[in-house]
Amino acid sequence: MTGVQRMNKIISDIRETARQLLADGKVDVVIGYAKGSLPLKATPCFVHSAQEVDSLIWDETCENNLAAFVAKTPGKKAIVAKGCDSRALVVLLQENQLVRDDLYIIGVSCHGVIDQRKIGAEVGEILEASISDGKISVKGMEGDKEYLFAEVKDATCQTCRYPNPVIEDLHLGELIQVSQDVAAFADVSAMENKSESERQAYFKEQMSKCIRCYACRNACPLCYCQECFVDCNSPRWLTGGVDRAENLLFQAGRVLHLAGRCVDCGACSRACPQGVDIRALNRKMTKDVYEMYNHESGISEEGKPALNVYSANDPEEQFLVKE
Amino acid sequence: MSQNKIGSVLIVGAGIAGIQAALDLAESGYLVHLVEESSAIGGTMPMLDKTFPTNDCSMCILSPKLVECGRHLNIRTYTNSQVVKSEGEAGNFKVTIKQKARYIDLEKCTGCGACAEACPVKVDDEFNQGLGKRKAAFKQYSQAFPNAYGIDEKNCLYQTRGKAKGKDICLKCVKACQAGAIDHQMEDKEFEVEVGSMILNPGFKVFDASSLDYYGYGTIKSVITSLEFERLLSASGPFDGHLVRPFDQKEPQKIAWIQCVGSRNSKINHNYCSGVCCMYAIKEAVIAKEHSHIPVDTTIFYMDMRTPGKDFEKYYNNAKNNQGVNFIRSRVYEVTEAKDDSGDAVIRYSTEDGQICSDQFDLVVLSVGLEPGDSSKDLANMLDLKVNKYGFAELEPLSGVNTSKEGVFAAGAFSGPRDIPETVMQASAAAGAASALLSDERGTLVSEKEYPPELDVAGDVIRTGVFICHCGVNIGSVVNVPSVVEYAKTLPTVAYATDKIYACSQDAQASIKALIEEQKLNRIVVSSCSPRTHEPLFQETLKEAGLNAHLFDMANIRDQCSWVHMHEPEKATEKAKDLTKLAIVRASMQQPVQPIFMAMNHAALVIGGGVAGMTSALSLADQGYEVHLVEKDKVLGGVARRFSTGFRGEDMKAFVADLIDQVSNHPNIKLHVGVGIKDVGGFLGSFTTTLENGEQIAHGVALLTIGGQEYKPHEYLYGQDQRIMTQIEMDEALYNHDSKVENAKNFVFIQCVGSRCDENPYCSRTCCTKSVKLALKVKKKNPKANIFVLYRDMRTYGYFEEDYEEARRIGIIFVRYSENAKPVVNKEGETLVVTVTDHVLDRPLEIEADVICLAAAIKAPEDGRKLSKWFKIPLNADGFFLEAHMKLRPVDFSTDGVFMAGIAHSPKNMEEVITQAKAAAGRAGVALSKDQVESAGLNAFVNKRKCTACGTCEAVCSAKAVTVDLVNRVAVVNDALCKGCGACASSCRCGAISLRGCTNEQIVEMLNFL
Amino acid sequence: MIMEEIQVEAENKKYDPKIAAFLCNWCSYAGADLAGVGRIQYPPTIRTIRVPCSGRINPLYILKAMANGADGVLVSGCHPGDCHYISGNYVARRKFALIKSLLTYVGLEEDRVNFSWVSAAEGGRFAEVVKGVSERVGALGPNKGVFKVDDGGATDE
Amino acid sequence: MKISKVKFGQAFDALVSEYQIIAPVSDANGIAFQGVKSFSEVKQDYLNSKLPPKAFFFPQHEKLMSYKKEGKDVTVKSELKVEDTILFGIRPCDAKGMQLLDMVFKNDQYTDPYYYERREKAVIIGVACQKIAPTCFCSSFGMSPASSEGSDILFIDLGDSYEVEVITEKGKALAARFEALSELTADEQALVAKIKSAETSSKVDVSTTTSKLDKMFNSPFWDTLQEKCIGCNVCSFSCPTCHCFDISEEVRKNEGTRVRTWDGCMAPLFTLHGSGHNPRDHKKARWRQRMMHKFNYFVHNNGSMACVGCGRCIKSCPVNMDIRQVIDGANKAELVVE
Repeated sequence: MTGVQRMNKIISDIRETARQLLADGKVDVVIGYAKGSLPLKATPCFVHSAQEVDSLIWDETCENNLAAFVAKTPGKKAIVAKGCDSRALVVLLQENQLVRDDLYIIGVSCHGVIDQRKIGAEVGEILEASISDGKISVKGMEGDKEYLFAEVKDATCQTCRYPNPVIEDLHLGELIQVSQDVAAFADVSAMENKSESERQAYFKEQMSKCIRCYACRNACPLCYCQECFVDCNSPRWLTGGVDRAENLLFQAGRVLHLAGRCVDCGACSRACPQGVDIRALNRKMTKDVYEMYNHESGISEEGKPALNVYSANDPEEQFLVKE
Repeated sequence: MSQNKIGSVLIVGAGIAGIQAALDLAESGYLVHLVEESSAIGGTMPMLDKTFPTNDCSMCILSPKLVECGRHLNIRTYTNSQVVKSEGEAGNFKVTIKQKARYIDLEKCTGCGACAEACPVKVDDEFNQGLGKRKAAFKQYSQAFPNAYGIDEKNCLYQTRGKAKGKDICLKCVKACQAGAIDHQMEDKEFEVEVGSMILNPGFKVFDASSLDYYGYGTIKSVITSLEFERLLSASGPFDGHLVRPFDQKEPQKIAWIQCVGSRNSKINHNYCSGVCCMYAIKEAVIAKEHSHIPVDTTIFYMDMRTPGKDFEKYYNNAKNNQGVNFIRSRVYEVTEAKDDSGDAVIRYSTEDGQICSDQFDLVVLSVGLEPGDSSKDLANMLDLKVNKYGFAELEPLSGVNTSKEGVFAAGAFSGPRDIPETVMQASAAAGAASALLSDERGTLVSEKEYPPELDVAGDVIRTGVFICHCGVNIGSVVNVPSVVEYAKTLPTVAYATDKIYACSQDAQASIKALIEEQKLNRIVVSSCSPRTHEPLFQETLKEAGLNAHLFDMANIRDQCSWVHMHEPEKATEKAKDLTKLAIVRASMQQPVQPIFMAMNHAALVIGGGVAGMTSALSLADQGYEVHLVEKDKVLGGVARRFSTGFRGEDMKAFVADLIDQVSNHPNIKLHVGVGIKDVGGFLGSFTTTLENGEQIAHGVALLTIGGQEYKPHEYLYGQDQRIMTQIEMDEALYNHDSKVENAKNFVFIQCVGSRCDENPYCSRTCCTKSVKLALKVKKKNPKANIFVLYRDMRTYGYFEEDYEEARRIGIIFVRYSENAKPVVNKEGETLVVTVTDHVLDRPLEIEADVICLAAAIKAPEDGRKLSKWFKIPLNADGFFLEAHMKLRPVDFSTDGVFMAGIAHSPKNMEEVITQAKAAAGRAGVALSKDQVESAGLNAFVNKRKCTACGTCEAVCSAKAVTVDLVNRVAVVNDALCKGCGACASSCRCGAISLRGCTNEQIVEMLNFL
Repeated sequence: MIMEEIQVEAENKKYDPKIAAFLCNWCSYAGADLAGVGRIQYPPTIRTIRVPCSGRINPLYILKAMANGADGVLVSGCHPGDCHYISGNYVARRKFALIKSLLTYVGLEEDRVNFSWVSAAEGGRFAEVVKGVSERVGALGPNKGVFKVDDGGATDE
Repeated sequence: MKISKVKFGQAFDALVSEYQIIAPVSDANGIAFQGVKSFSEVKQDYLNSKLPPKAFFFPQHEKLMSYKKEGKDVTVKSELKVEDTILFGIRPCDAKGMQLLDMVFKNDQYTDPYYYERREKAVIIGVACQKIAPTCFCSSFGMSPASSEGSDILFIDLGDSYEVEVITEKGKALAARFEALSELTADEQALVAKIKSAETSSKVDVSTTTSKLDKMFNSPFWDTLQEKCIGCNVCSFSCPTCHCFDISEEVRKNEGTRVRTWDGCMAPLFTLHGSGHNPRDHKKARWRQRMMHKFNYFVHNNGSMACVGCGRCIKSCPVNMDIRQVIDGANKAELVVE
């Protein structure tokens, strides 16, 4: 089978599965992806009846983490889940946000999603695009270009170690082998190795872009608080100010809340309309948690979020005051 | 026994045993008279730096108990006091106490230390083992209770030179004391108390090493005792925890410990093992390494390394394998001073194989043993108690705590050397025993304070009253108190602010009370000393004025300001203003907090009907509580039914039969025998346990006494030949006159079978003694028998050392083998041959054995895991129950209302099992004595609207007080269990759970005012 | 340039930092008391907030303290294993490690936010810790506003 | 008339001393309107800014006043700061957006001084679009890539020069500062005509939308419409006409400020009452509100739709909710007979 055929098979399997589940009354809704209104964009899609299943698609544009919708969607539901979506589902299950019996997970192995921002930066507004066997042809306002998928794979997906769902009721497509047996954090290490002032300058610049629209938070499957600390009136953790110091306070608070839980799906960064490098912060926490506590979030249902547990031997030298 | 029992108990000695017993009894409804010879309570523990095997800071874990004991309404503490006379009988004693003059009025002294500052006399500080100096006006240690100074009349200039002659010599302290607390005319007094029972725990003294001149103690400066070394390590010691040699301040790089100094020595009538020295030496060696800035080489010279306690072996292995402590099995001949003028000491010793060596050390620490204290002997004399040949009290067999006199109980080192947890266990056991004796009189003598009805301040405009204390000159001489007062007046909510010379004085309290009424104050802030010592005092004043005690906060502008910034008065004043401001902010946001009461079911459930379970059940039943005893076996008695005799020769069969008889006939005990447990739910005060037969038992507390199991050896051909048996089997064979043992000539005992190995890394504690006992039994019956005991370390701790010594004396042969050269058992035809390498002869030894007795390990009970899940209690790595605190809460679980005793906690002998069983019953009795489960109320609470039921709070709560209600999707705090640490609140991402008295709002508002 | 640096250094020395100190009630606060009893002198830079346990310290407190212009933060609790509440400081330890790491990562000067374990017996050590922290925070000069927020708006250095 | 870019540049640079000049610049994040000091900083070839220029009159975060209590004395200080401002390079959609905002902040019932005073002192130089993005749909609203509504002066880029069209009196006064204006050549006239007649290729039919919405409050259309919305504020914050705000008090110690901050109707907090009650407690109600406000209520109140077809919300939406499809959906939705 060619890549296109494989993809089409997955799509038809998704549709068939959805049709069956809905027809049998096993679920009330299937949460998957549909073709978006813009080129290279997919959009979350909620299918309520067997008649609508043909709007479901699957390809490299399916970038949203659908786990973000699951807890808020009432009834029994099926969800099309990539590796990262499934990891988020695991954390949500660990944190009592989901009832496993109400959930049917259609697992799909994922080679990664397209970083359309990168393409947009080169070709301008994208007018048309097509994907075929690992190649992406784009027609843009500033010119046309053809890419290999690997060139425009989202940064998150480049270090992904869990392309296959870690929890699922049904698997579609072939399993993907990943070579990394240990998590790679070259991006974080590179930032760590910069000087204090370089790092400060970098995050100042990033934070000055943030407009506090909270798309990052709302796109995150694990930001499900009834009331986010930024919205809390008493105490006021943050003022209403939108400036880089306040924004950093928000982002720092948020990543601390995600520390040991974040599944590194990259939804926050992709959701950000301003291109703030939010993932840089989450990745740092992910690296620390991995290195200090040998913990990766959402890879097994038995696991617990890293900050919910401790060991008497947890490292402490690096943060205790030097005497 | 007297018919007119009295509901109060006299406790002699206020070390950790006395404090624990006093707290247990006072909390269960008895008036306690606590008599302490020295000027402060605490005993030996405050002198120790860290405690094994957890390396806990001794002072840290003790000090909350000191405070609690010190301010308990029903504990009357008499310091500088001794019991001088006693008459009467169990249930009703009249005791005369003599209290020596302190010369400082406890009522007036604020503990400020001005007297000590002014006192010109410097003498050796006993608390620091003479390594430092103190004044004649002194406090033993800074956290001491009473938090008051005293004058040492033997050294005070006025007392020694002035008073008799009527001359006003010195008296600098009188001038220095702004509180007018010093009264040099104070006189000793004698008074009588009536008590129903007595608990004696006068403690121990350490062996005087100078009496053995070959150790050089007292002549060689670099030879010190282990207790002196503790003070060197201690952060509050004479060198502030800086590890140096006392005489030249040199940082030692090479330190040696010599074990058994004054222990295991029959020549000086110290033929017992002090039990604690091996562990403390290892601990000191490890801590020394951690403590020092430079690498330290540590060596321990020992005969047998005796680490048979819970988790001790692990500690020892860690020291040996990971920390690099050297262990040399040896016999030390002498310690001499190095010839090179370095001040060092040289140890001459012989190793196991007979080589004689010597080595030079910067510091030599003598691991001195424990012996009866001087006052112990007087006390035993006065009360006419039986003592053993060493002078320790002799307890009634298999009683754990009973002295030879009815109604008089003992705890701690009074009856022999023991470590802290054993001491604490005995104290709780003694308290339980006293409580059982006096149960009819519970609650008759205790008092409860009454307060005016509480004012409702809800919705009132906040009017904060601020009181800034001068503390004489302590604060006032550094901080500009009036300017702090003026500043306070400008702050939000402050309706009134003033200064006080001593805010804690009686008249100041009266004035605060009056001002609360006059000025309609509804929040109070006191800026003075530490809330840790004084908060309860001021809160008391609030309550007396009708205000809720929590409408209050303190700023510590003395201990944490004026005293530590003495040379920067301006900055100190600024800081005092800021600290006062923060306290005002916090206080203004305080809300009344009411204690929370929950129902208390007064029945106990005991799980496991062995000796531990039956003993606990009886003790609780005698204390007057209904007890359900559940045993899954068809018969009671547990493993003890298979034992013939106890370690002191007691008839175990008769003992167990008697116990079964007692529990079967006790009106308060309901037996559930032959039935297991299906499920457990609930918490302190209201547990419900479902038995396998469907029966449900409601109970307020649970005691887990499920015993252990004998290791089934898969080594040494066990199971392949009837002549190879475990200790229990051999005991049975001897008891039954089995021909296998009756006719045997050659006996080989192999120790550490399944213990101290990879599979079970701990020591099973009892097997060395058991083997020695069995060997003695055989040898005495058949003197011609050849008996070999193959061992790794002979761990005949305590008085069992006598048996070991006797065994060697009468010709039982002890052969040591090492871990990596274990004995080998072969069967050559019908002959059993044991081969072992003898370390002394350094060659293999072959023994033809008629009987091989294997010292099989004691393993954790199988059911531990189930109970662990049901009761939310932890197990240690070896599967034994893990207590709430290894030192101070040895029978409690971290889950309130659940207690443990016996083998399920860790291997131990019968006497120890009984002590622990009584201790568990004592602790359980404290809980059961309450009408209701009460919590202070400074608990976590949940905002249901914000809660997402994520379970983080539940995961981080060590008290198991928070659970998620998945039906209503909200976290629920169990007020009976919540300890108020706030880990849940700081872990809650959505801000749904917070802590009363320390809310996010309060902290953030304080930060806003920073 | 060098002259300027020297001058800046000299000016920084004159300045007294204000450090928010979160101390656990059972160990570090007691250790601070003990320093007082021993009259061990240390700089008057800390403003203590007493909390029941280091486990009570929400990482947001540290951010908030920095946002409110504290020049430094000191958090101190019982040594691991000594926690009055059994495991409060173990739970806190992971949070502390992460927040410290994160703050350093985003460019907050490493010495601004400090963590230590001080026992009830370590009065001298408490003073040493405060001395060390004060010196290092002092050397950094006032809060430069990586997080500092003033009246709802940021102050840039 | 036209002005050469060189001459305009000189005039521009001269005006810097008198005016705060806001113009499009290129930064790491794309195009943004920022204060500039020289014409050379201005980005010439651009589609439109990432965020709308409304923030210059209606900042995302604005101190309204500050106050302080010392002892018994209370001092209150206004925080309004106004400067003469030129906004250069505003696209017709955004200029129109500004006009719509004027209706909100200055009307017969209320005049917001913070908005109004800044708006009064500002001159808008619009620049017509020559490139049209696939998300642009201004032609749906009777506008075009070169329409002049809302601009005081409209420029059309002719390469080396701009065609200058003075629209208002304010524009006239400013245009008087331009020198060396000249007539357009025939080619240029043709180019201008072409640009002026251009339309966006994307268009939605809004002719019946308002009246349809009148009857749609209880339509099932809203039930599923919002399912994929994550409730962020990207659409509101990137919209040139969205104008909802929150006023809060930032109090510390004895002083405080009153601040106004953008708010967005997609967030549940927007309508949360102090009591805990939330009249729009579901995304369904929030999405209905968004649509009603833009295409119905605003029309009834101000006679115009509150959408200018700039397409920013379409581009920025993290889940690709496309307002064109939503309008379309509403147009086609079945009505529920009540």
